[in-house]
Amino acid sequence: MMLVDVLCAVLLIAGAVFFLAGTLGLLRFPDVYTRLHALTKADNVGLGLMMAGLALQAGSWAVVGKLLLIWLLVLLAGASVAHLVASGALKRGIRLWKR
Amino acid sequence: MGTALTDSPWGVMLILLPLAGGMICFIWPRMAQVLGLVTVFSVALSVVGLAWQMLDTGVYRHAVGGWGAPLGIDLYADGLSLLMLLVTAMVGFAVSVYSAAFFEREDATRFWPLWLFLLAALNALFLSADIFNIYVTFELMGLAAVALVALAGGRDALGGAMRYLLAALLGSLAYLLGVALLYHGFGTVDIALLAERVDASPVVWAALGLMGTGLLLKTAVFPLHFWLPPAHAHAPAPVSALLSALVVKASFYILLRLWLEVFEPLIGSEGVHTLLGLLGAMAVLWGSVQALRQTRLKLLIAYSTVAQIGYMFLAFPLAAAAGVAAWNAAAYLAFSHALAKAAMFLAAGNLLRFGGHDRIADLDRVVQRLPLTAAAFALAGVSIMGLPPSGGFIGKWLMLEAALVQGRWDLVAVIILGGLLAAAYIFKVLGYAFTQADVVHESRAVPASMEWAALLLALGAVLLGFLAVPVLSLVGIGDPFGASEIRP
Amino acid sequence: MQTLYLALAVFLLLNLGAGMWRVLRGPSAADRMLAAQLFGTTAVAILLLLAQAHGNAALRDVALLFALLAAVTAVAFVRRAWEQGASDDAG
Amino acid sequence: MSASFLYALVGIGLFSLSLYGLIVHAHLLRKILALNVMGSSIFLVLVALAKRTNEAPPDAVPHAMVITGIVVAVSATALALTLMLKLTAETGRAELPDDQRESH
Amino acid sequence: MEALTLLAWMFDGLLGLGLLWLAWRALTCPDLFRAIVLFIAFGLLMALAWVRLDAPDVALAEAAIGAGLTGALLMAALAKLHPTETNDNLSVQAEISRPKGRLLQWLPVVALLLVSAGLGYVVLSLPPYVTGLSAEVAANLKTSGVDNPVTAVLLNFRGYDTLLEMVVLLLALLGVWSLGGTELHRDTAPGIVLDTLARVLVPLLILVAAYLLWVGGHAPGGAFQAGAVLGAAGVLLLLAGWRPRVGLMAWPLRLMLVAGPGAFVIIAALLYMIEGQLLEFPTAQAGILILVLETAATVSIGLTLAALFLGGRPRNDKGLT
Repeated sequence: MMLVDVLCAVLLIAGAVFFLAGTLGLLRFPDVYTRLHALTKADNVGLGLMMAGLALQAGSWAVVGKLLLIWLLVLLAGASVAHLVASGALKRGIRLWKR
Repeated sequence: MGTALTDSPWGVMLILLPLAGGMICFIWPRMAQVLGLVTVFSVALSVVGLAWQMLDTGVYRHAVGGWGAPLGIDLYADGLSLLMLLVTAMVGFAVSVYSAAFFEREDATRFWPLWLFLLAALNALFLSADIFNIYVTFELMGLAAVALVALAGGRDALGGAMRYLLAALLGSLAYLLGVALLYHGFGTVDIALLAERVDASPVVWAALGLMGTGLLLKTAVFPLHFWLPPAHAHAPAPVSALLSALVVKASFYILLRLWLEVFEPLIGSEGVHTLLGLLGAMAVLWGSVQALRQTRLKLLIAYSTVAQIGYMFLAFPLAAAAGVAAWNAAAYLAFSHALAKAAMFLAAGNLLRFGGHDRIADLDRVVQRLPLTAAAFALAGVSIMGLPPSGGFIGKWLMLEAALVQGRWDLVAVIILGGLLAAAYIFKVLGYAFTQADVVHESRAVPASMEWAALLLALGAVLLGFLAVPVLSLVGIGDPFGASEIRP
Repeated sequence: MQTLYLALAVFLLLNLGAGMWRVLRGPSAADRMLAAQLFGTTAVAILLLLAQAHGNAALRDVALLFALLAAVTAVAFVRRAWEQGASDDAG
Repeated sequence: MSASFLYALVGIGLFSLSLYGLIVHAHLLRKILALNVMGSSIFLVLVALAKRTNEAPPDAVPHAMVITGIVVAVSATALALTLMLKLTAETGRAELPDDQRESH
Repeated sequence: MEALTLLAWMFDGLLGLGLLWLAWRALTCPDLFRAIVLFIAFGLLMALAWVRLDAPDVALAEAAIGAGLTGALLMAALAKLHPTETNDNLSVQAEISRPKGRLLQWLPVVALLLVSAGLGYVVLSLPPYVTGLSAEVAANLKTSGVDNPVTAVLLNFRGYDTLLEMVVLLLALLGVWSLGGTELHRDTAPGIVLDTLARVLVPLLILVAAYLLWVGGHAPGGAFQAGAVLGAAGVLLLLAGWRPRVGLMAWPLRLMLVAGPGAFVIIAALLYMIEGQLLEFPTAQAGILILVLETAATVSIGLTLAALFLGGRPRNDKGLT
């Protein structure tokens, strides 16, 4: 029991760190494409780690299934929106950032 | 015979019939006009049935869902609600007959479902005993009314509709915050239960402030009247008639109801009536002066509505001592104004159709060319001015009497001055109706049903002058104004 | 455990507040939209943490709705507010 | 004071903010946004004060009222937005036309 | 325990401040697109507030309507408002009309501060613990036909409000249609990504709507939430460039739009004849009748919301205009 709690806590905190990284990237990165990159990190990994942590505490498989579904949906939405925004931005001629 | 009349579910039918009619019109637009007329006629019959029933058994109460307050919603009708329902049915019927000729094919399919939903909202509002349910009926009424105003199209009507929508939504939301406070203060939204539970606490004061302001805005009382003239003047004529005659009265009715029952513990305080009376007096004077200054007929009539609404608010300061008499005067004014103003807007619609414009200066001898319409306008004008023998006269006379008894010379002056100004703006219109204009206009035929609808409403407003006793005894069912009478 | 869930929820809320800066700064509409997208994901995470902390399963349904509908606003942005204008340069 | 009152006070604050926004702004879209915020503020007051049940589950009646209110709000918003677009198409500006203007 | 309360207060405090700040910025920032994004974020935080206030039903409705549909509606309206705006910022500047003079500028601020203070005082003067109507709701829940108190209030105890509210929604659509609607978008081809997204999400949204409808009987959920999710599915389809077949646009569509309020009126009238009171559900059949009503309502709400997003009145002669 103890071990599960510790593992869960580690996963949750790791997830939170990725969220923080995503936000920092959103704030600090120089153009829309690099910011997209930062954002998808938070979506995919941050939420994924948190899900994993919460799944450890879930009482039933149904809850685990729902968590998995939510994660997959966020992945799908995140990926599609990232693609749409990026291609839209390219089409509109927003230039890539060059050092 | 008697049992069939008294046992039928008239009250419920008043709500379900127009709702069903509106929906069928929506599904089957080709039949909209016929269905609309049939529905409005059956609603009018149901009101008569309800009146019959209430004369027999007294007030009407119906617990929707069988739960009863506070858990469920109650429908409730006393004499005051019945009066409003009757006015709605009468004006609604005349306007429907008028509209059948007024709206062309495409517009008719838009008009009828909207009007039937508006009718349902009005009936539901007059029958409701639940302040949250009243909020929902307000929104139903507001959206229907705005969509009806926008039917006219063009920048003036759309601008008027937009202004109206914003004002109506703001009014409803202020009202809703008051409902929220009352519910959390007293654990119910039923008017009768609230009346038992309220006290003069800060919550009730705040609710009065919020709901009062919201309702004053919806009733277009000076200085919150800014939205009314553009909306009422630029709407299609039958819609203007419905709005001026019925829709603004609905929020006044709710204000009166809440004032008499829920906010009863606060009635002793002098400030609020004085303020309401002052606003009413300002409205009478400002609205009348503005009406006199207008060059367009429909705007003149719209400003006249602002003034006539003001009269009803003079009852608030007078009721403290005069009680029932002042409220009776307000109810009578509401009734006669509804008939007269609807007649005036319908007549204006006829003139607009006839001459293609509503410039007062170019009316060009309509008395000879459109005599029925001119007669309708003149007769409605008699009631608006408050000349005997008309409904407006009875209302203003009752009000004047209450003011005289209390020695409120300021209000006496306002009532008389308002009447004189009304005479001025109505004779201004009639004067141009007799004279020849400089330029000759093309004229278009006006269907007879449109002329007769206006004339019958105007005749009704005049006939009300002879019906004071039966009407007031009808209003007395369930003693709606009793609460203030027992006060010292 | 309760404390950790709530602490992380507070942390994520602060994180969300920091991301607000990007909405205000832009510069392009896409940047603002992306920040809103991150808010959606963060809200999903907060809801799931609260679901565990309150022991209320219904909150997972709220999170599910957020996950499902997050895309709708973003797509509305890309298809309406954005594709409408001609291809002009970034501001 | 409990969280219930905290949220109710936030609701009151939002109400005043939205009233200010509604009065001060000329642009219609902004007025519509302000009305939406105002609706939310009232819903917040309704739901927040329903939680004064001391550990027991909150009062469900205001919750139901708020769900009704949310649907009404989205209906009104949709109508207002369409009206705004039509008016803008007529006048070229997403603002209320000047009152009292003589037409034709 | 101590740390837990402190954290809970921190969360609530931050959320409250966030709500106020977002509303303030949404109502004052100069460009409208930014205002809309801030408003969408405001909706997200509102949903969190509903969760903290133990109102999961409201949170579901807010998540579906507030965060999903209103955002899309506003976004589409902004795009139609400035179709020629080629600026990528979409920074549609809406000047704040400042009245002349210091006094006039501060007068409303002072007045509103006074209003806030007064209303705040009133709120704080309310008793700290009351039960409201929860005792009555709990006592009658058994005979209402459902186990979720919010659904019981919406469909049974205050079902009449819900009937009228369904009509309000229909009326909004009637209003939009009678205005002639707005110009429809000529959407470009959706592209493979959007197409796939729609193909995956729409069936899922429909499933989730059905789930919410079903679960509403005993847990948070119900017709409004389900209808809103269905509406979002419709919006996504429309955004992906899908248009309904012209033949479907006439009376079948209208029939489905009125199904919700229509079923309500019919059942209300029938129950009146049988039970003697409007909308009085017989205990034994209450559950099934409520489910029927909710199903019809879900379909109508979903379609109406999608049609409101589409804006224009569908014509059956020339296709879509």
